[in-house]
Amino acid sequence: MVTVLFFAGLREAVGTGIEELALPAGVDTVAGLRDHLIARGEQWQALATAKNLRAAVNQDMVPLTTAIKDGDEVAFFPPVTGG
Amino acid sequence: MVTVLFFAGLREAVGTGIEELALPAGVDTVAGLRDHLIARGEQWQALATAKNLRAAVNQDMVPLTTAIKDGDEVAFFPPVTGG
Amino acid sequence: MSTFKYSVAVQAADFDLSAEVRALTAADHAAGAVASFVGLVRDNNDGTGVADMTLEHYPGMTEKALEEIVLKAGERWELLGVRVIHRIGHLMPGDQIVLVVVSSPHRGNAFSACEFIMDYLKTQAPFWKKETTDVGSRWVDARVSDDDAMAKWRDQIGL
Amino acid sequence: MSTFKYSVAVQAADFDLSAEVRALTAADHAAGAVASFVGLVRDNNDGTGVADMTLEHYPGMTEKALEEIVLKAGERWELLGVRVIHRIGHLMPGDQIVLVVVSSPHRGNAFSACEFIMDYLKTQAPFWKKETTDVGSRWVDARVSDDDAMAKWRDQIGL
Repeated sequence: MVTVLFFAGLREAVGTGIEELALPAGVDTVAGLRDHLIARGEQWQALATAKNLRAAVNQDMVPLTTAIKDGDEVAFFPPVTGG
Repeated sequence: MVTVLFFAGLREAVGTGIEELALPAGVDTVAGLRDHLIARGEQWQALATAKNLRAAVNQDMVPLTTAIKDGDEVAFFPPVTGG
Repeated sequence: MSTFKYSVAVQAADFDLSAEVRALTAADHAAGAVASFVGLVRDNNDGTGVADMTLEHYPGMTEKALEEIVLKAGERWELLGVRVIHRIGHLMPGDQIVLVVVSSPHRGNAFSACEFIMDYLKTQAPFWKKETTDVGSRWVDARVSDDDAMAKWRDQIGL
Repeated sequence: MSTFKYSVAVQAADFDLSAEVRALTAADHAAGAVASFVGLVRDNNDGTGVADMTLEHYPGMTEKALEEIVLKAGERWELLGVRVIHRIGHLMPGDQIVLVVVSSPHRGNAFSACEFIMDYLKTQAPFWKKETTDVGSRWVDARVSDDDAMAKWRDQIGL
């Protein structure tokens, strides 16, 4: 299982802040997980159209090419705007 | 008359913080005034030996080559160390 | 011997700048310089009036990201102390959002580290602002100028 | 329309950083960024213990020099407010000496102006420190690093 988190405008667009799912066969990077979610249908298209989509694995901001494995916490979000 | 002020270590060295004097004939710059004071004797040698002597005319910091005239307030002091 | 001490907090509660400076400098008198930054909610953004704001964050990752930022600053400059507070939740124009306080023996290090921490936080710490404006509610867009500020540090100190 | 407001003070009394920030930003909510600097009396200088300190100044010229510094900053950067306080008289280690607070719509301007004002003040405002140390009483020497910091601004902004 991986935990997938969504924040801010992306959370609103996909309609959920958190989902647990079994890592599908062949999905072994952040980008792969994103593409898997997009393929589910309409609700997930914000992951495809998001400008400058950001991701974190186990709470470190990482490029979408980063490898993931069972047990990871993966987060998707727009560029940060705090401060 | 000009008002001449001394501050900090220079004030202690010359033994006074303020002096009023008539501008001597031929003295028309800050450097000229300094040389006039030095020529008075021992008490005033700190004006000759001061490292990086600073001066202000009418409360603006200026180069020693600056012209002075009757009525001016002229100050001599070491480099500033506030803040 | 003075050591580097730091702490970060993510909280809904407001903070007091003077109290944070005192807390950071009370332990010893080696610090000659304290540089601070406070970010406030503005009543407008790109020409549109802002009525209020909500700060969302990624619990856990925010604290971790802030600590990493502070430690990077502590490696790069001679610092005595750093305090970072970032607020979350509902805020009004004029409210304080973020605090960074840096103490150091000398001011150049304090200024550089304080600005670095803010620039880094702006692009790396997972907070998002949603504002209520004259024309409705909207998520604030990231600024290119913030990426530029971050890139400047990457060039300067090789991060 | 926000205008630039500023004030400077030379005083024996202590000051409160939070109160000064509030006073500077209370009038409107256009400021998103407040950069501050507080200088403190250190308990050592070049490796020698410092027991206390006396600040001498040039009455009249100090206020004038501080105002000129602030106005130069206001010409160069987009600022909303500046507050400068410099203490005089007898001070102990840990005591606050100087305060600079700068508010601006955006943080880059606030940081630059705050550091500029401090660098300028350090070389141009007529204050002198005399400290009581382990080895007697002495006037503090000006630092070459302060002249260097000032020269950097001259190069950057052509002052």
